[in-house]
Amino acid sequence: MQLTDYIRKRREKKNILLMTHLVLGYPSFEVNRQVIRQMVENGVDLIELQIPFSEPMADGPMILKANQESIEAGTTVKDCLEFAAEVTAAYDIPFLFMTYYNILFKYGVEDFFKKAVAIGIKGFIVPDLPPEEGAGFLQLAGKYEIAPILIYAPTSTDERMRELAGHARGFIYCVARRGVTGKQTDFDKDFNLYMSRCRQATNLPLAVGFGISNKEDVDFLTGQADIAVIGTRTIRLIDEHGAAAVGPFIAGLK
Amino acid sequence: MQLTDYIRKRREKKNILLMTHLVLGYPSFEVNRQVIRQMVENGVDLIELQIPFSEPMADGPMILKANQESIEAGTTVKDCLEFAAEVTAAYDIPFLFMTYYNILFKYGVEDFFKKAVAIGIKGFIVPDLPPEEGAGFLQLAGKYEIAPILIYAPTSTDERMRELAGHARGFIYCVARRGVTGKQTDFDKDFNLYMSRCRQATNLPLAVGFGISNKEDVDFLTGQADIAVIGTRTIRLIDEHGAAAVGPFIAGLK
Amino acid sequence: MTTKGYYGNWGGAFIPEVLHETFKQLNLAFEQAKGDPTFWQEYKELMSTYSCRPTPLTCADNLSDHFGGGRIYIKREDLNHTGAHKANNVMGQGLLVKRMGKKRVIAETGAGQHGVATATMAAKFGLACTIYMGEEDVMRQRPNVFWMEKMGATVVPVTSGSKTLKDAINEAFRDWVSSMDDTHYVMGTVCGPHPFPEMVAWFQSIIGLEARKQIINGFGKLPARVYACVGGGSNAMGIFQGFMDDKDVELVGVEAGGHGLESGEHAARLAGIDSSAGVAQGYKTMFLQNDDGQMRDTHSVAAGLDYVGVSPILTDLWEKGRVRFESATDKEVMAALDLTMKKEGIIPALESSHAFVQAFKEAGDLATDQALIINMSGRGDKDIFTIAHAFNDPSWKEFIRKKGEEYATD
Amino acid sequence: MTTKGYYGNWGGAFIPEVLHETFKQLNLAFEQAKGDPTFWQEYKELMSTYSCRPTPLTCADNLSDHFGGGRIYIKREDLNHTGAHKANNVMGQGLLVKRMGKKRVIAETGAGQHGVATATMAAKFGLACTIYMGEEDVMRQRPNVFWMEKMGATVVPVTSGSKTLKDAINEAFRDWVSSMDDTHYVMGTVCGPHPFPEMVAWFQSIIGLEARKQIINGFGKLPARVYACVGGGSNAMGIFQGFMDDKDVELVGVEAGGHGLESGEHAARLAGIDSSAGVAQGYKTMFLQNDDGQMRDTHSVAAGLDYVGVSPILTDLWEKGRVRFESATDKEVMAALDLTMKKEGIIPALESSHAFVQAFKEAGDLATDQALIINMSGRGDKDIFTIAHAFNDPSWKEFIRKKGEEYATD
Ligand SMILES: Cc1ncc(COP(=O)(O)O)c(C=O)c1O
Ligand SMILES: Cc1ncc(COP(=O)(O)O)c(C=O)c1O
Repeated sequence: MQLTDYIRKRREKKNILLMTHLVLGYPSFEVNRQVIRQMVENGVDLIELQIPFSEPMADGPMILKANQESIEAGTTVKDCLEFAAEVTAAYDIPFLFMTYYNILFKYGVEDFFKKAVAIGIKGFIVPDLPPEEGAGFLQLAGKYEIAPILIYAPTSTDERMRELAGHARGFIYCVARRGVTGKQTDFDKDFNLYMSRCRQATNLPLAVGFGISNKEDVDFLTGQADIAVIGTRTIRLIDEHGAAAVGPFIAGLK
Repeated sequence: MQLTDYIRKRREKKNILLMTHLVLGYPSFEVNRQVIRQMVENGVDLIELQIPFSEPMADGPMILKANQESIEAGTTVKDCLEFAAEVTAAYDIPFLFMTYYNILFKYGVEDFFKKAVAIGIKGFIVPDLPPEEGAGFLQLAGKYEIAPILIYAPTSTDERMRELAGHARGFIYCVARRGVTGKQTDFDKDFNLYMSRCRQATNLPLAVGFGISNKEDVDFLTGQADIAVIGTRTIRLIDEHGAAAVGPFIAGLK
Repeated sequence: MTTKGYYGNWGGAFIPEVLHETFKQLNLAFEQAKGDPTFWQEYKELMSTYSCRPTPLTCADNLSDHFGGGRIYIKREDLNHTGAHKANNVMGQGLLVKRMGKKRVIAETGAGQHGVATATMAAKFGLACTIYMGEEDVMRQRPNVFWMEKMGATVVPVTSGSKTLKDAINEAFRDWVSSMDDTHYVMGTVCGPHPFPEMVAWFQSIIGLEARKQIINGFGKLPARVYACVGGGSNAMGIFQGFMDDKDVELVGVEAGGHGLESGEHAARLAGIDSSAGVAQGYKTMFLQNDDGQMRDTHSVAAGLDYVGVSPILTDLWEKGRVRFESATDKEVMAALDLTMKKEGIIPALESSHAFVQAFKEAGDLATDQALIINMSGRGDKDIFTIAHAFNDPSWKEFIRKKGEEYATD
Repeated sequence: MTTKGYYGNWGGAFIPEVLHETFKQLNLAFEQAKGDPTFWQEYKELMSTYSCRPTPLTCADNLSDHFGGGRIYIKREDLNHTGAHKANNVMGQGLLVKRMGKKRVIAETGAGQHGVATATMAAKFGLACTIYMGEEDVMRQRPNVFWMEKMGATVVPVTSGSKTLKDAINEAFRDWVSSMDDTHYVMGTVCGPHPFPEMVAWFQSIIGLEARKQIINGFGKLPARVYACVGGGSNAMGIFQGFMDDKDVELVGVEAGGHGLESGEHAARLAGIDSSAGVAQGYKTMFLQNDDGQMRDTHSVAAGLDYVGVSPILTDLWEKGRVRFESATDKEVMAALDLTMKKEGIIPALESSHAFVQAFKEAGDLATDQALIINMSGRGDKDIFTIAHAFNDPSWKEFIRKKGEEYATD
């Protein structure tokens, strides 16, 4: 798959890649634009674009608020798709869509894939769509060559991990801990064990997200994971210090 | 019985007698004193002294209030007995005690009779003591020669009236209508029928109370009853215009 | 001269003459109903289709383990329609009213439960309804007032006397002496002139009849003790009657200890020493009164227990030693309520909580193969204003404050 | 890939991966319970000793005569412990929690009835308990919040989204994805990911099983129609299941019409035209959502009906024509509530009153030898603030104003 290849190639040069996340339309598309520019200029390797949904069940308070305010400000799925087309055209790194299944479902799942292909999106992260419910989705992902990013959790058994690996493409998103986005994670012995279980279950690259917020976290992950995912941290940073703070922050992670 | 004789003799000279009522200690014994003087001076024939009780179940709002305020002001049964002794000594008309049974019961029923005899009280009106509950009371009334005044109501059957007549002495207190003290009574055809039923049931003089408030009422009763009872009306009068208003009011009833 | 309506030295019918015929008719209707087996059948049928009888007997495992003595069973009168045992009496009297052909009912109410039950019965039976309620109780039990009115009843706040239950009874009598031709007075407890104590006790006996069967089914034998709170005494008489002939079952009535028996601010007639024999409100019993026979002010956090008199039947059973009387203070009541909510998920009315207090004090004395029954006369929903206030709940206060402001600008 | 948990096109289990094992365990426990006849026995025993099952079926003679058509029967879920059908589900899940050995429960609540029921169950079963409740519902249902807290539960007001039921569900899931090891999420209605719809429907089927027997006993034959309000759909599914195979019994679900279907301010998913198929809160059903798939704000005077989704089982039955859907406006609801209180002395919850509205509209169409059943899912006590406000009751307002002032000076 092209996404996996990209990650592997990039990893030849870097010990760990960075994936960042933002909620489209929050606080505005203009700020999104500035933030993405700074991310790319400071060496981010992949960017997750979250299309806001009114019921972001798996997200914590920070991203929940971003979802809601974006929708309240009038962000539509169409706006998100247009913006995504703009940034994929402007920057040469992979962009992924993260959203909840209802957004695809209401759009029409196949139409959504077609559109994503047209825009140049490389993968989808849909946290409320387990493979049991995603047969059609996975099939279309294959057909349209968009990586369906599946999720491992610390609660996943080895067997479950292997099963998920059979459906996943691109990379595996390893949730660092129980819970929702936006809380601190303890990177301890249990975590190391979890990561080695992940490794054993799949050959795909591993991204680790949930609670990664500083250079120490990233350093800790280096060697265990292929991608460190920075989510809530940048949203908070922008809320507090504006878009301009993102560049230096990203630069400081390496 | 002495009370009956008194009434009969007095009736030889008057077409109808007047009985008035007051609540002892309301608004004060001093006012009671002034009121009684004016009543007697203006020709009242009998006076009912109500010993206040906290639960005057058969009384309407006006007398209820008088009972409560008297008790709140500190009136005791002992005070009432002393005051009664004073007025029976001062005036040569019959005084009766009206009160609820608990006052006698707590005092000791026989002791209460003895005390009443010593004071010179001529009769008792106890509205919550039907003869079924008053065997001991009636026996003591005989023994101490104090008239137990029993009550007829418009709801009493002829048979019940005859039964009550068998226990009553002094006179019968005919309640003019259903209800409690203090409301207007319609003196109509039904009332005439009621009075003739009362007459047929007993040879005792008949007093009529509840709702008699002016000369017309008294005139209406003349010929049908032996005694007109003025209750709530004088209490209201005193509340509104003071004790001095009682004399002219009584004078105006004849 | 008859001793009908007496229980030992207590009871009677001290009624104004104007009600003589009314009581004659009522006695007749009641005697006929008692003699007519279809009446009780009709009553049971009504209570099982309109209310939820038989009410369950719940084994309170957590409380039992907590106190580590006898098994605690709770008779669930709270699950009756309208939320208290008062429904039993009221529905029974409703059937009598139907038989007598009257068109209107009146009632006194303290906690408001009897008022709600009467308003409910009146709605169901198509009767006009007026409820007398002490002004203080109107304040304490506002939700109940609201529901009575919504069910079509007129609620008259009584401002005389101590503005509580006894004054409401007086006012109801004052209404009745003018309205008796078409009106029945639905006395709410086993007090007042005969036949009310006997009648109300008869309707409430359904509680004890059920409870006796249930404890034998559920526990295998009779309980060692049965606890009930005592206001007028109707829920107590209701459950006690099921065990009256079981001499080994100790019956315990719990009165309102208010701020403590020594404080004078309580409503303990039989558990305390402040009462004496008297005659008021139509019957003879032990009253909280002064030496002149004037009734005293009483106090209880529970409006339904805040009463000067007590059932003549209970006074007799107390005198004969068949029922033991205890009292529970307001403070003990709040603690027992709290514990019961947390341990069992059950919210007893403030009245009922008095019975819980005494049972909790004594549960540890029983052996683990013994049982006790608490009669839970009603549920605590009606007491939310009092309970939230007593627990000093800040978010409740804040909520009320905001609502109040909203209504201030109306 | 399995179609387990689907009802026609609806249902499923759209859950975050972190809950995969939790659901596996839950499915297993549920399947075992279903297959074990002693489980249902234990459940029935619990409901008949702790709650008041079987709840009565009341014949509403006055209402029947008023509308002059079919006989109106009312299934009295209001007489359950805690005052609503929610107890059935919660106690059942409580038994499952015991089997799974978990130590804590969480729940969402709208009207607060499910929260109260869950807090109650947690107290009884000795479990820790957290309840998520939309901030708007906290305001609307303050008495329920108070009781939950008194029973030892933590109530968390949810301030995200529309601050109502759907947001409380989201928050409960957010709790669960971190706490699943020792925590069970007690879903309150027949929605959410499989196995919840099936599980809740199973526990609630006790309503319909009883009602079918009762109507045959009491009326001699099956009813022509059965009415139930539909929030998530649990009380409706509960009673409908008793008559599912009786093809001549028409089943009618009544949704919240709010300010009217044309106003956009309602919660009619199946009775209106504003909904479309979607996937949210873990399952696929008809949602009130916009073209992008964003959930819309809903409105109902009844907190328990104010929900964007609806049971996938009901959506299937609607699609197949087995259940007819109607809606009742806030205004119609207040009128039906008023009439029911005055005619029968019964106070339905605002939710339940929706079912009464539709039954009243149609009772006259039935012949006098036909019957209909209204499922009275709960009692209206909890709604006193809303109802008193809606009826603009002056003495209630005055009372609240005074209480508010008292607390203002604190
Ligand atoms: C719930 C409850 N329990 C007890 C009582 C006390 O009355 P009784 O002693 O007649 O049962 C009341 C009276 O209102 C009540 O509402
Ligand atoms: C009394 C009552 N009825 C109905 C409902 C609606 O829920 P469901 O449709 O699941 O019965 C609720 C929900 O809180 C409720 O409390």
